[in-house]
Amino acid sequence: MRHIYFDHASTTATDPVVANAMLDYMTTKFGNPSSPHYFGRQVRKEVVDARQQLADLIGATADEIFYTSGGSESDNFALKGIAFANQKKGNHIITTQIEHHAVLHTCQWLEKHGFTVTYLPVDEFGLVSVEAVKQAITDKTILISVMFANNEVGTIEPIVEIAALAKEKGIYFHTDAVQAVSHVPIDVKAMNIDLLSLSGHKFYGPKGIGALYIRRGVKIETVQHGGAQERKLRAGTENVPAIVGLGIAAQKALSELKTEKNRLESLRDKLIQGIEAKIPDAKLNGHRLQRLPGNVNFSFRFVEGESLLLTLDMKGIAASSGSACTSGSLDPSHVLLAMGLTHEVAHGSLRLTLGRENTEADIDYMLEVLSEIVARLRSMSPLNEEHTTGIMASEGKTYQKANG
Amino acid sequence: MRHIYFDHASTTATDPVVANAMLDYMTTKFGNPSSPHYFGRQVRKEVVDARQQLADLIGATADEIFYTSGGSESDNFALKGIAFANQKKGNHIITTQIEHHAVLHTCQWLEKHGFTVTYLPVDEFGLVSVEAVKQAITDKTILISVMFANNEVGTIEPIVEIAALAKEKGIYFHTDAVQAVSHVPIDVKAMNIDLLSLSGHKFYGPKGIGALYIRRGVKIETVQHGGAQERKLRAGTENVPAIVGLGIAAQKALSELKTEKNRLESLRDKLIQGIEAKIPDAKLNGHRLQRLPGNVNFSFRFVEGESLLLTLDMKGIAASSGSACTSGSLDPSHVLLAMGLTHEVAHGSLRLTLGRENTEADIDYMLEVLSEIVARLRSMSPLNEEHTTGIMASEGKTYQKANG
Amino acid sequence: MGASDYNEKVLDHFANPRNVGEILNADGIGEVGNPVCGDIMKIYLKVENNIIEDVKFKTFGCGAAIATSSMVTELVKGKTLEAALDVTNAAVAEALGGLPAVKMHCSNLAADAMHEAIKDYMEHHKK
Amino acid sequence: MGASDYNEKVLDHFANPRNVGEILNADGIGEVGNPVCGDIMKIYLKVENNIIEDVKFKTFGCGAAIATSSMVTELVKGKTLEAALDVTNAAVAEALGGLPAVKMHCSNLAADAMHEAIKDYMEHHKK
Ligand SMILES: Cc1ncc(COP(=O)(O)O)c(C=O)c1O
Ligand SMILES: Cc1ncc(COP(=O)(O)O)c(C=O)c1O
Repeated sequence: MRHIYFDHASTTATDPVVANAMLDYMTTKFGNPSSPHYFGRQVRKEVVDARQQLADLIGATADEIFYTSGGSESDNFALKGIAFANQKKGNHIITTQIEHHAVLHTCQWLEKHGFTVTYLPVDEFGLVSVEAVKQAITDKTILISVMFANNEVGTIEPIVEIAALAKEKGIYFHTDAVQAVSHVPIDVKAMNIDLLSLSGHKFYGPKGIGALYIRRGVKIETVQHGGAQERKLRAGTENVPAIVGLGIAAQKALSELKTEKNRLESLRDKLIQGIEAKIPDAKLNGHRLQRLPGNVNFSFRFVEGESLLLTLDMKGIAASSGSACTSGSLDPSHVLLAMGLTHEVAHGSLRLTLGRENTEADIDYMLEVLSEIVARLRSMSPLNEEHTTGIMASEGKTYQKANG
Repeated sequence: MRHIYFDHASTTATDPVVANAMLDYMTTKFGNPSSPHYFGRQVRKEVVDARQQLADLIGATADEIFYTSGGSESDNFALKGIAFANQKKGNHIITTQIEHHAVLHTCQWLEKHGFTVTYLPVDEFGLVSVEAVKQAITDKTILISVMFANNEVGTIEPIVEIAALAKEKGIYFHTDAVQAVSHVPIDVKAMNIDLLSLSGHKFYGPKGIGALYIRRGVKIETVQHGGAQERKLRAGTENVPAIVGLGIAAQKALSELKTEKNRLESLRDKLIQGIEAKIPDAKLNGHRLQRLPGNVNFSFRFVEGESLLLTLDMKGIAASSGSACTSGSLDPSHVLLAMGLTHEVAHGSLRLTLGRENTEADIDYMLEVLSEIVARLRSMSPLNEEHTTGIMASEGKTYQKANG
Repeated sequence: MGASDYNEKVLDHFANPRNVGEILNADGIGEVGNPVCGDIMKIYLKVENNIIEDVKFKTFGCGAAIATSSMVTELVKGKTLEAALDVTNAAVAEALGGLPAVKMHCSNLAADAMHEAIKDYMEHHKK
Repeated sequence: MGASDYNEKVLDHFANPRNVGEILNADGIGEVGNPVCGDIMKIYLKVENNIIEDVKFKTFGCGAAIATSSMVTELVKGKTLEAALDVTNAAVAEALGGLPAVKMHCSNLAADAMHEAIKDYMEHHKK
């Protein structure tokens, strides 16, 4: 069966060039870069070079990059590290209702440990209001954390404005850019970002590695205690193969950023327009323009998300409903609810996230398959009596026979 | 140049079988196991199987294994997770002065957050006294954390006795077994261990992955907040390639444990006896019998560790002085100081940790090289006036000429 | 926790659901819904001489919701009302060869909907 | 932060240290030690007509400690005492083409030891 992967926001395949480079650092150049001997020396320079490659992708300097095990750790590190290091200054944190759970659950934990957190609402497009951020600031506010782009609906937040505001008020600004890095241009210096989280496996790099950018001069404490690695801010033997891999992935992402952004945006818009043209009662979730290049998110009235995914899967199409990271839970997406969708409609959301290997042909196939599936599921839905009647007219004979 | 690696306690090469298996899960079977589609399904079973393989190595069940990013995270998770989850019961933790920094620095942080910690001393062999543990217990004690085996001097602690004591008193028992797992037999059930830390790259598995064993029923809270992965106890997209690799490494380690233990013990003893026979004033650090199979640690009077390492490195031999994890700091090893060594002698320690690819020939070469190097460095040492006089007698002519 | 944890039989009932649709002028209609899981099931009965002559369903919900709905209609068709009332949610899950644990409490409600439909019939056809 | 961060020149002075040894009946002896870094350096001088005729060293310490000891002896041999007093720790490090940052403050004390030796000579040969 032909398999089409439309779930790049969940994870991506490691680039073969990245993977092959890693292989070498696993089996041959396997040393610990902290070791004062040949095997340590063999990898020391690579770690330095990779740090620079990653720094280049976001406009940072190499010594502002701190490796972590992924986006979740970066978020935990940023929030807890800033909170505990600046407790004397204040105990108030501002974030939004649509953050990833790595931010939200960390904030909830901090609330149990002496901090107060404001969770700002968003509008129907998933946008945070800069004015609302301004209103929420108190003299106890030490950190504002707003994601660069949302992982479910792809909305790109007004980071530049919020960061400028934070700078003006002398408050640290953190952004979870796990979904944005490599897909949209980011320059932490120009954008006044103090801390930025990223994750390797979201842009064809290795799994199990991420980074936190920490602007020079930011007061933060370590969150993973132990050895003196990462200039004493993050303990644990360096994951050299992954560090090397992340560097290569960053370099490739930077070199392709512009063309890939354009390509994905046009595929994305073709898919959005195609769905809107072919499927009635399809609601685009997220912002139509301030949107990640590869993100498409729709709710189809009267259709439940999992049955949609399941049927797509049977046709070889991999998609997601809500966040892959929140599966294991059965609650509908907190992001869609925050945007004002009802439980029912939130359950019926479909997220398609495009990436490097997707083509026009994939989009055409998807459009063909999707409209059939939605029609079929709607015909089975009790929420859809009117529509059903319409459809049943054509299927009337079957029903008569069964009844007769 | 011939390169001999005697630094296996710092890190090991990833087994090529492990690395090759990982490659496949990076580029082809790259899915997120939480995803409800083909790509997620492709890896779901592997994650389950790998968990079982790892569980088998330590006598646990698969659902008691929680993946982390390595030994440091496992230690942080165990200590903070238990501390915060059991705060109502008590706030006292017992550990030792010779723990890895991942334990010690975590304890120091907990001391700033409402906990009190007793750091037990050790004897000259690095052994913790079971009686001292008993004396330290109060009605506020919620956790005892004693490492299975020390990473610097290789001393194996009386875990079974301490764990039995903890069980009797209804106190959780954690052991940092990063250096012990795969090298000595471990059965968490029979040994009454409640929590155990391990790290993949210490036994030919991948870097950037480890695990915390948490006995079923133990009350612990999550430390890395976010998604619902690892049964909601450790957030972050699963590092599938590393999980698969760790499983294979565990399986191989288990199958080889007995023979490799015997082989390394006899190489170790040959090296220890050789050094003692050939080099005067060489002091074995650690316990002669209760000792990790691959660990050799000596102090050579009047010789400084780094210059010893540097000269060995020039001869192609990779060794370590103190813990590789603490390099970056210039302090002499806290472990050796806790064992009663003076600063000077602690600075002169040499750690040789043997592993899979070491042979008898390596030991022979090492013995030959080491005695020459120690003699040369001693001849340069101002701490060594007497010895120098002895040596200088034979070098007298040079000095006369230089002076004449 | 999605598609991938379903067995073959569940997937078959999901992909080719039996007895899907409505019965016009049904003798009994039952509906159960669980907004948290996002499942709503509606069962239509045609009853003659205490026997379920025909049964249809409409379901908004996940794979398990649709498959259990389909299975329950197969299990009760042709049965007496009393026998149908003996068919439990657990029996439906078992007939499907089991469901993923996470689905057991929340999407496995098709028997309940069928019971509601029988109750509805009984209320309107009290003897 | 060990061996591997040293440049070629440092490694050469470490592996082939110049002027290692003692001077019997030295005119001046200087010793500095830093127990935290584990470095102890001892410098021996032979002075004639205000000129350093010979200089030797003995050092217990890391690679940087040995290399700087070796370099300082090369730098001052044949110099006047005044010129030797102008040789700083920084100048020694520079003559070696630089040292790893972590070594700069703590193992780079050879010039200090040499200055101590000159002071020792001066005290015993006050004019
Ligand atoms: C916005 C956002 N933040 C954080 C994360 C967590 O990243 P990771 O799974 O690599 O820990 C993700 C991805 O799951 C994400 O999309
Ligand atoms: C005893 C001990 N605990 C913890 C660690 C930390 O492990 P990792 O570096 O994999 O985080 C190490 C190794 O450095 C160790 O030897």
